[in-house]
Amino acid sequence: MITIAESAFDPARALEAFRAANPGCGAIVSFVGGVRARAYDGGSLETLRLEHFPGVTERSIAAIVDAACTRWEISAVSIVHRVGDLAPGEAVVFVAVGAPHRRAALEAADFVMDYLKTEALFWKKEISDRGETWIDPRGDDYKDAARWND
Amino acid sequence: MITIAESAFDPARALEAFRAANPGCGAIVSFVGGVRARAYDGGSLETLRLEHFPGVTERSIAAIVDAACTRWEISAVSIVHRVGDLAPGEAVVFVAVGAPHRRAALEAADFVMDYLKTEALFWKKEISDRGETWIDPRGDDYKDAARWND
Amino acid sequence: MARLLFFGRLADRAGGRRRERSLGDDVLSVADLIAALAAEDAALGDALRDISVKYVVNETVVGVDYPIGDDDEIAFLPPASGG
Amino acid sequence: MARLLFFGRLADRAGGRRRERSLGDDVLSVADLIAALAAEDAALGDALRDISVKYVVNETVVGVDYPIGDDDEIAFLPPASGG
Repeated sequence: MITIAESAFDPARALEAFRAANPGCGAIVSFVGGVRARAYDGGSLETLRLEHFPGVTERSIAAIVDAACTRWEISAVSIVHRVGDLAPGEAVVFVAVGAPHRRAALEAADFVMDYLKTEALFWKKEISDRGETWIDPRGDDYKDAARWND
Repeated sequence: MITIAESAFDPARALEAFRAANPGCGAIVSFVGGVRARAYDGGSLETLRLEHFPGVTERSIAAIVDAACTRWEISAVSIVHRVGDLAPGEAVVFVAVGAPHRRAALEAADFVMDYLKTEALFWKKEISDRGETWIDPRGDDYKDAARWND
Repeated sequence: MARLLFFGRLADRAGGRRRERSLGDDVLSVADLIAALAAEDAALGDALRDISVKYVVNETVVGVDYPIGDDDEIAFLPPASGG
Repeated sequence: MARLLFFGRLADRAGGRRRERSLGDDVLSVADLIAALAAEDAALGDALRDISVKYVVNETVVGVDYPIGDDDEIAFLPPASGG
């Protein structure tokens, strides 16, 4: 399930819902990405502003999920991604992957997170006490995603 | 934090507590291991019975956490492990690792899970409709743990 | 009227996230549209021609020579960064 | 009286998870204790001598020659399997 959340969401509740919907999973790996207090410009972050392309963004995520489901024996994937104005400490993204065995769940979650960073259609701007900066994927993000091309 | 849970615990609440205790984490990776419905003997699982060695088991887990903290730049680790009689679907183990960056959190969680399987002092017996079986780590579990010896 | 969408830093550059524009007889492709926009705002033109920008017409990623008309939605996407 | 603890499958083999036992003058090490237990129950002796079994005296992992006495807690641990 893919959810674009326009306002703050609770990752713990997302995990609870995922477990309830997938009672048979032997292993669930989840990831929560949060807004950091420090901006890339070195200042103190006030707001992380995330925008997306409604419809197209959801499909870009669905393509990542489909790729993970083809590659690993996993039972379910759930992704919640925030948009709008976020404060430090708020959750940006929640990813849960359920599988019969932990290695598949773990690798698939890793893969999904790597591709969300580089392929999912979100754009983010940091607004700090020093100014505004659009955030591009870091070189490391591209390197992480490239690990899966073998 | 290391918790041995004598009765059923809620992984979502454990994640909630972890986030509340570690508000600065950019990345949190969590793992939930659940009791499967199918026993290794091919039968239908009725009870998974887990025992531990009070005091010594906690220290065996602490040693794993210490090793992870030495190896990766991580901010916090929380582990909840059930003992007693578990029914299918119940959570056996919860691991959460918080870090400034996702790769460290992910690798450390992977490491902790691998070592919990082979080094943490728990013993488990499956009671299915076909009988009782003590469960040893699988060959794959040892192989997974050995990946970290480089 | 064609609908133009600008995302991320391109919206800042274009001075807005959306625009309507009559393409006229000279604008037959994405490349033509960029040329027309560049004639009015050279910096925006350069930004839209950047190798990292994706063109999406009616929710499908296309090449720069893709044909467009006044019924189309043309979106300009800078590098995305989720998660 | 020494306290003997058996975990996992070894508890089933020993017919209980804990036992008290006066070690006497002949039992000076873990190896001696296993020999004494084996004299009463050969199958249990074999199980305790298995290469995969760990010996823990007063909560510290020790070798089979470790000295023990009547004040000690001696635990026998088969391969563990958490998670």
